[in-house]
Amino acid sequence: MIREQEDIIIQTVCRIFIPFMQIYGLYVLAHGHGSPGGGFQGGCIFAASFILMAIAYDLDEVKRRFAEKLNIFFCSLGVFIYAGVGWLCLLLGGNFLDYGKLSVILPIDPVMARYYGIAAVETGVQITVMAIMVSIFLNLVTGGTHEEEMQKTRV
Amino acid sequence: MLGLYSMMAKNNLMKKLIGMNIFQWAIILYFISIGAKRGAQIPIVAQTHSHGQEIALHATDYINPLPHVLMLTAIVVGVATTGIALALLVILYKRYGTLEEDEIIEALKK
Amino acid sequence: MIIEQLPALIIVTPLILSLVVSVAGLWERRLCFPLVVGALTACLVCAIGILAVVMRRGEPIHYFFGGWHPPWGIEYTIDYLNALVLVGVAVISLLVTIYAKRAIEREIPDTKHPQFYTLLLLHITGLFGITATGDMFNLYVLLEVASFSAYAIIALGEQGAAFAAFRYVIFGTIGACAYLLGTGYFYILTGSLNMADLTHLLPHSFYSKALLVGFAFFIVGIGIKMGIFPLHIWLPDAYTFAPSAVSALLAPLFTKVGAYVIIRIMFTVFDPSFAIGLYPVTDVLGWIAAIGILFACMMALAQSDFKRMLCYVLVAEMGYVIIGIASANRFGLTGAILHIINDMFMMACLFTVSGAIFYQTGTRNIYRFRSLHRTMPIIFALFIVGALSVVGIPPLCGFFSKWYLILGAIQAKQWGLVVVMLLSSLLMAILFFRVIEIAYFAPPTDQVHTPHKHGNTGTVMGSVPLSMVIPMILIGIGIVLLGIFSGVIIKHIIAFAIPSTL
Amino acid sequence: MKKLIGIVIAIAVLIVLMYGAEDLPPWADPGQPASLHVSPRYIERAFEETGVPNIVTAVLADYRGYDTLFETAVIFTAGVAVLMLLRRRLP
Repeated sequence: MIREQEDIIIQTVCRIFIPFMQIYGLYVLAHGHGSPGGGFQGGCIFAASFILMAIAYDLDEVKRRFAEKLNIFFCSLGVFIYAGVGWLCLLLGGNFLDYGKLSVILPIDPVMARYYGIAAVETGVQITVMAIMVSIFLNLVTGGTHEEEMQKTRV
Repeated sequence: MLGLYSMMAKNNLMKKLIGMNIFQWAIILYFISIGAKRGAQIPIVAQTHSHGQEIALHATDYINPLPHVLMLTAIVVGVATTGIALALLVILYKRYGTLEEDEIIEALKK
Repeated sequence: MIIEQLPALIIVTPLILSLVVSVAGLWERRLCFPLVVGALTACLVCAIGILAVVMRRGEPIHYFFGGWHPPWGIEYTIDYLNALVLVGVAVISLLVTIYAKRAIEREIPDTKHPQFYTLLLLHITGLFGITATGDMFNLYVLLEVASFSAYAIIALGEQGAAFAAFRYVIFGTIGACAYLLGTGYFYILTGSLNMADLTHLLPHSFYSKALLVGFAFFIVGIGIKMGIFPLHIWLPDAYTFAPSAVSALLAPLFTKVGAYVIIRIMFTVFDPSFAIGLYPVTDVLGWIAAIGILFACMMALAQSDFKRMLCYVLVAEMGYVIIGIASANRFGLTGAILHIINDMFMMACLFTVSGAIFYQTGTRNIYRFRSLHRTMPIIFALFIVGALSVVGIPPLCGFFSKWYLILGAIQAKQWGLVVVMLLSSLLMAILFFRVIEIAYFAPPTDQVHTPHKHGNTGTVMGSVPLSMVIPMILIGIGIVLLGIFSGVIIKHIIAFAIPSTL
Repeated sequence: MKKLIGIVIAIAVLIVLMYGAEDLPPWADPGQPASLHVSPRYIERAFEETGVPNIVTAVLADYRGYDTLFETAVIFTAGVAVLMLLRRRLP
């Protein structure tokens, strides 16, 4: 994180890597249905890309690309998507989280409605996990200030 | 057991936290071992294109998915615990400048 | 239709509102509090609705999440016992939250309010969930939701709170892991996680050693979470250093919900014959609880810090509940369930009083309470109500639950426990009369009587605002009413809450 | 002293675990109760009932979706907690 130690090679490699990591995170999410994977794993990979960015560049770079307010909003949004899908099912006359009832508004049969319901909630999980991981990381490494003041402790 | 021991006995709070994690992971491994079945494969249905002709699925062909599901949740819980504990440690370190338990207790008594 | 969905609504409403609060707090902090109160009011309505439905139908409500039937899906089973505890949790959490507003404004920095209220709501969500759920693993997850928010809001307190909270994290995690391990043993022996299903499956393996080990881990796990005697080490520290509103919320509710879980598992999931006939679990528990009560009373006598003293009283009260469970007959269990409800009110009353005194004078030292009753008469009147109720003076609710507990112990022929309970009541009387004496009869000294000049915290303390006093008065009235109507509650609710196997 | 207590408790728990392990079903036995009661239905019906070939995902997000909702809530709690404890000054 120290400015003098920044390395052109590391930065370039990371610049190439980070988009691939993010795509891979989305891939793991999308393929959670057919292979090992899912929201949590995908979210972690996605968050790792931001953490890599913070390590290779500096925190300002991350803050510039992923503002903190947005982060908090995403944290809530993910759980909200999950609970919201549950609510939707409830409003459509089923029990809470009864995705089969989504077929009432979607042009598909109940089994496929469950399929898409699972996809929706996994997306919610991914968003939350991603945002929370980034948030926890930023807070822990900076001790809450979100500023680069760690030079003193690193001898 | 190592984890439990270090949680009780270690003086350094960070080591206590590590012990706690060892303990948690031991339990997670225990759960996953419940799900094991001899001669079975991972719980992903192999023939995904079998909508037309129903291929009967036999429970003995696939390992038990339930412990895996439970442990996914437990792993997340473990991660969250570690996060909170680390946050508390950061606060403690900032306030007292140490992570040794007895030194903190000394500082508290003043 | 809405009635069918009540069990889901009571959990999901605070969950969703907590999300809304955390986002709303980003641009307008003052919105948070009304949202929280709104959510809790909705919960209270739901809880009362659930109780009414249960009482009208006379049978448990079953709610299947995702429409999957148990044991495949997760089921909520709400019978009289759950519904009663749900109502208790809802009432106390609403009142204490209203009380908490002003106390928090003083004790916690402004910028942290939105997150604080978010965690508060999540904690209450967890408590509701623990109470309502009918699935072992779901209980674990909800226990963790409740514990995490508890760790965090405890750590917000004064100096030393972070360390206390860290110890709480360590202990709480051991507890949760032990619970999880216990659940793992149940699962490996039966293949099911649903409580109702376990009831049918477990008797096949009652003689298995593994089941006994699982049960032991389970008791230890919940014991740590609820702070029964040998496992209570984290409790006094954590609750003493927590912000006063937080300890007023956690102390009455979290421990009681743990007690509820023990009742649920020991008498519903396990056949009583397991814990009584097959293994002497109840005897062991009873004696541990008895030692714990005496120990806690002694420790409480030794404290000069009011809140720490109350923490030890809390440990002793948990001992009473365990004794009720341990006598394992109808009287004892009636007493235990009644005591869970009563103790919510009594502890809420006492801890809010301690918070209010701290709010006004900035001290928690008992010896600085001299003649405080002149400056804060209502608060001390409430303190006396709470204290007498804990001691067990007849018109107040504490008496009735202790009465049933003693009856239960007599019926179980546990004379030692009876003696312990009587003795501890005496000790508690000494304990509280010491405080009452200082507050009412000790001559005032200048130094303490005018805390504005000598406030050792350096801040000017105002008098207790109305928004704190009114919930406290309501809690006090609740204590009296619970005492007067305890017969009605026992006859119409608790009599059906006790498992039929007893 | 503290180490002694730690060792004693650790050994006690170890003994208890060994005692309990005697009666556990054999490892990886397809006939153990854990594999017979609930999980066969997941394996046999999950695909046709949810259309998801990955049974773990199907159970995670559908059969036990409520658990997963609270799993997400747990991590949300942790995030908010860390934010509240450490963050000095919110935007």
